Formats: sequence, structure tokens, C-alpha cells
Amino acid sequence: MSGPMLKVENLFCERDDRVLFEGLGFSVDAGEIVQIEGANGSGKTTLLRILSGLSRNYEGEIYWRGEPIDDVRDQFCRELLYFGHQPGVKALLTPEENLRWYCALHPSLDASRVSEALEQVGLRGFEDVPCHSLSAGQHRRVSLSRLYLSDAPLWILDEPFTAIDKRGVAAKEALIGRHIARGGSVILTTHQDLQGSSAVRSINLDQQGGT
Amino acid sequence: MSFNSISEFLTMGGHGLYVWLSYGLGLVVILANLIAPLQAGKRLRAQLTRRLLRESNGS
Amino acid sequence: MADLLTNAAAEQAQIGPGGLFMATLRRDLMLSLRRKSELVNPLIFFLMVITLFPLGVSPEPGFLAQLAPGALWVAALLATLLSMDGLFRTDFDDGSLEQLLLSPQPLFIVVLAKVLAHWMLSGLALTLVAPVIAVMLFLPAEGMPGLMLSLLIGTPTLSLVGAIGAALTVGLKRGGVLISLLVLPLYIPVLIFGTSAVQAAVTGLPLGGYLALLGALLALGLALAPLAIGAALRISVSG
Amino acid sequence: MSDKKWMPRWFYQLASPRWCYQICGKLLPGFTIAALVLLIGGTVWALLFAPADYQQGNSFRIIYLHVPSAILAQSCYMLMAIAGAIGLIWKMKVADMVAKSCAPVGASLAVLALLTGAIWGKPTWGSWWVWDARLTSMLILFFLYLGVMALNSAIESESTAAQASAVLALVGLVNIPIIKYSVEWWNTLHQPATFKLTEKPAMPAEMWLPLLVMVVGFYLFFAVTLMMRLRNEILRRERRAGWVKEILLSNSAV
Repeated sequence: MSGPMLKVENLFCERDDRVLFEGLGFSVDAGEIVQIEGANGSGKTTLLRILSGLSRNYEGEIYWRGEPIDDVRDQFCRELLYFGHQPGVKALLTPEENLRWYCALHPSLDASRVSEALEQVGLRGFEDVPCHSLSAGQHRRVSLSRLYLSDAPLWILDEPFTAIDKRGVAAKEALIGRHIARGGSVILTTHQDLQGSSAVRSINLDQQGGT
Repeated sequence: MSFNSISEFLTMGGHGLYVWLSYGLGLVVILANLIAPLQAGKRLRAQLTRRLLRESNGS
Repeated sequence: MADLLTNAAAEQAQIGPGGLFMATLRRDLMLSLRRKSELVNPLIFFLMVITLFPLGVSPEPGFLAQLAPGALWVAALLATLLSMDGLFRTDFDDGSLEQLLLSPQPLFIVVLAKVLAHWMLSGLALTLVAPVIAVMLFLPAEGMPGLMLSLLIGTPTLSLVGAIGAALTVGLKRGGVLISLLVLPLYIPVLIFGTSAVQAAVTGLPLGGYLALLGALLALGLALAPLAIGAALRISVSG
Repeated sequence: MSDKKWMPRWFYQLASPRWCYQICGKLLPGFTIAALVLLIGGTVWALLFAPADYQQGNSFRIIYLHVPSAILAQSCYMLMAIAGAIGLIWKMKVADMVAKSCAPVGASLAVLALLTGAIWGKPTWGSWWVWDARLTSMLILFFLYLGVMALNSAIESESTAAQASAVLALVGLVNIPIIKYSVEWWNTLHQPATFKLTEKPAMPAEMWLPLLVMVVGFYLFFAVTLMMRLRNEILRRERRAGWVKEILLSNSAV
């Protein structure tokens, strides 16, 4: 399919009497990384939540593969992986139980690859330990292991590298690189610079709105 | 006319308290519903105008 | 118990909407079982509220027996309400709710499963302990079937309607009191038919009509509440 | 959106806050005069000329306030829920604002219906409050209003508050007939059939005509206060729009 995967036109959003962005437009092609930049409170998370469909408090148009996103919501959800501020991991459940439930939410995922994904993020041997007794970094990695499970073309990642050590970051970047190489796209926010990826395009929200 | 005198009208055959209390409350509710939005509107306009002037002076 | 549930989850391969329903039900039950206090709190609350009636009104058996149907139903209703706030809140706090809303699977399936799990640990549990507590209020033995059946059919509706309130207030820091304000007026029909069923049973009148009405309410709740809950969740998460 | 094609034009115009603000401004004087004329005329008629009830005497005159406020409190809830639904489905801001403006008016009318009912109850039943089916369902309606208002004020984001309140109002709307039915049925179960406040066999014309005038007057009054609230709400929500700024500045210059 030609044309951009995700296209945003004339997006407007205000929060607490403040215009976060106005007339925002961009598109995301297959094999592209788009990094959303901006100061704290500039609306990075809000934009990601709007793009993922969690937040409906916006005006403007969003198209998924050329169709208005509200018309193809199901299809979009099938092709989306969203990694939010909160990890979406239940502290009382074990990593494996957490991932299994995630697989149930996304029927296209192969539940038999759960242990493999946990091994990839270095959680082998922790499968049956409740998440609340894991460290913060391990907790985060439980959530990140969803990236290894997923074959969704679009990844929306909100600060995926917080609470992760250097080696973990490198592994994650390699993972993103592989995802791009097989034709996926990534929209992310991060305080770190992405290394070694040539296809990174950034969108700065500080120049938006701010009246 | 159902009443022969003003005093008869006021006492309402012994039910004056209830009838007048009711109509008094009715008046209060109706007036409150007219005055409240008027007042709120005035306050809102004043507030918005002040803000507008402040913003236009500020920039 | 928890191990058994995990193994069952591991065996399941193909995950369709039905699988999601079971997976969510299992997950929520498992979560509650691992937090024991949450499991028993509504029951203790139920018992305590019932204790207040003899102490606050009168310990006289005849009087209590007359009071019992209403008191039991009011206590059950409040106990259900008490546990309602937590239904979506933990999921909201840890981000699971976002993941749930972004699932391509129909939302009402997850919602129904969660409400069912909630009911099993509140309404169903209350139904099972109700006869014991009813004895403390001198409810005549003839009233027991009416009490159990009306609670069995009535409390799922309470969970369904309460979940709407929980979904609407999940984004708020202090939603607990607000839920009661939103939901209690909606509970009134269930309360009326529920107590009437118990009273009818006590006096030996036929129960069928009341139970049918409770059943109709439940059917209506099953059909419509998940829609409202889903919409409310999307709105709350969006805000 | 594809569903826009079959929508009549006035629907769009109504959807425009600016148009709505202006049309409300134009309608307000006429409506206010008509409401006042009907309410004052109806009150005079009700108090002076309508005959006293043969059983209840002059306390019957409370009906001319009680029934219109009760009817309106219910209509207002319906309007609130329907406006909320339109706001939810078509994302129409004006509908949200109408719904929000409805709640306090409806709640105050429910209070009026309850208080007049209670006052009427004293000479009729001998006590200020009776768990009469109508009064009880009005009380519950009042609770429903309170819930919507509490939810609306608890949520900070305006659009989220509007949507959440709309869902709650719709849930309430589905429930109102159920509540009414259950309360009525509960009432007949618990109370011996005493004579009711408002149910009268075939009211004579000189009794129901002033009632009709009062009901229409109340509807007009409702329209007036709703339009006033709506205009405020439009100004507040559209405060950043150019036309609002123009209005404000032209007013402040005078």
C-alpha cells in the first residue's frame, strides 16, 4: 500500500485553557521513526494519546491508511502497539500472567511466545514472581517485552527508555531498528537521543500553540 | 371571583398559610432562576472583558 | 487455588472473544484472591451494618423480623457499593485500562467479565452468607429462599449499574463518595423488588412475580449497562 | 463525516454557538414578556377566580404551582438527556451547553415541586411529608439531578465533564420509567388507597384552564432561563473566539 500510514491534519488541542497545538499536521510513513519533542507540559503525551485513540478531546482529522481513523478503529487497534506512561502491568500478577492477558486482548499475538519475549528482556527465571517484588527496571521491562511479542506495524511509545539501564536501551534501540527494517513505524517521545537510526524525524511541539 | 372580601382571600378559608407559602416559594424559585443567570452573565462578561483587555495590553 | 488458575490459563491456546472473557474473569478473580482483605471487606461490612440495626433500633425479635428484609437488602446494597470504587481504579492507575481500551476485541466482553468477577466476590458471596446473618435478625425460615433468590438475581444488577458509576468516576481522585451519589438513586427499583420478594416469602405469598421483575431488570442491565460502562470508560480515560 | 449529508440546515446552524447566541438574544425579550404575562395572569386566575375544591378547599390552589413544576422538572430531565445524547453522538458543543444549563433549572423545579407537595400535604394528609408515589419519585428525580450536577462539577475538563454527565443523564433517563413504576407499585403495596394529591376525576374547565395557562407559562419561563444560561455558557466556552471578543469589547466601550 502506498501513501502514509498515519496522517494528521489540522490538529488542535487545548488543555486547562491553554492551546497545546494548533494546525498541527504531519504524516508517518512505513519504515519511519517520528520523535515528538518538546518541553515538559508541551503536550507530548497528550499528542500520543490522541494518536492512539485514547483521548478524543481534539479537533482535526487523523487518517489511518487513508481512511478517517474513527471509521477503521478496529483495524487500527489491531495494528497498533501503545506503550504509555503507566506500564499497564499488574503488580499482583506475575510477568507471565500479565503478558498472557495482553495476548488475550490482542488475538493476533501468539501466546506461546510469551516466555521467549520474557527471556529477551532478561526476565528469565522471574516468570512466576509477582511483579510487585521486581525492581522498577524489571517492572518496566515486563511491559517492554510486549514489543518482542508484537507484530503490529505502528508503535506509539511514550518514554520507553525511562528506568532502563544502558544495555537495555541499546537492546531496545536495536529492536526499534529491526521493527523499522521490516517496514514498521514508530512514534515516540524520549529524553534520550536515538543512536544509529538515520530515519528519525522530529516534530517539535514547542513551536506549536503556546500563545 | 371566588372570594367576597380581601381578608377572606388572605386567609383562604384557613389554608392561607399553605397557599401563600407555596406561592411565595414559587416566586422565589422563579426569580432565582431569572436573577442567577443575569448576575452570572454580568460577572462573566466583566471577567472575560478584563481578561481580554489584560491580554491585549500584555502583548 | 491460584496455581490452578494459572495452569488453566497456560493451557488455553486460541484466544477469541470467549477466551478474552474467560481470561479477564480469571485475571480479576486471581487479583482479588491475592488481595485477601478486599475479598472479605464487603462481607465484614455487611455483617457490621446488620449489627447496627438491633443496636440502633431495637433488639426485640418480632420487630427485627419485620425489619429484616429491608435491612438485609440495604446492607447488601451498601456492601456492593463499597467495593465498587476499586472495580476500574487499579486498572486505571497502572495503565491496564488504557491497554484494555486499545484492544481490537469488543470492549463489552472485558467489561462484562470484570463485572461478573466483581459480582462473584461481592453479590454472590453476600448471597451465600445472607442466611446466616438473616438468622441474627430473626428472619423467619420461610423467608430464606426469597432472600437468597432475590439477592442472587438482584445483586448482579447492582454490580452492573454500580460499574457505570465506577467507570464515570474512575478518572477522579476521590470518586468513592461520588459513586454513591450517582448510583444509589438507580438502585431503588432493585431494592423495592428485592425486599418485596423477601416479604412475600415471609408471608407465604408467591415470589415468582418479584423474581421475574428482578430478572427483567437484570436482562435490561445486561443489555444496556455494558454499553454505558464502555462509553463511560472511554470518556474517563480520554479526560 | 458521512452522516452529515442528510442533516437539515437548521441543525448545523443550531450547532453554531454564535448563531445560537444571537438567536437566543433575539428570542429572549418576546419569551420573557410572554412568560411573565402567562405566569402573572395564570396566578391571578388561579388564586382569585378558580373555584375551591369541594374536598380540599382553597389549599387546592397549590396545584397551579405543584403540577407545572413537576411536569417541567421531568421535561427538563428529558431535554437534558437528549441534548447530552446529541452532544455525545455528533460532538455538538451547543448541545453539551444546553444539557449543562438544564441541570440547575431542573433541580430547582424539582425542589419547588417537592416543597409545594409537602406544603399541600399538610392540610390534605395532616403531615408535611407522606411517602406518596409522586412525591417519592420526584425526590428520586431530584437525586438524579444532584448526581449529574455533582459529576459535572467534579470533572475538570469541560468536554469530559459534559460527556460523562450525558452518559449519566441517559442512564437516568432509561431508569426513570422503571423507578416510577417501581415506586408506584411499592406505594400501592404499602399504603391504603387514600385520596391522592392531584388525581381528580374529571376536573371542571374552570379548574384546568388556569392550570393549562400555568403549565404553558412555566414552559416559557423555562425557555427564558435556559436561554439566559445557555448564552452565558456559550460566552464562557467560546471565550477565545473572535466574535465573542468583539461583543465583549463593544460592550465595554459603551
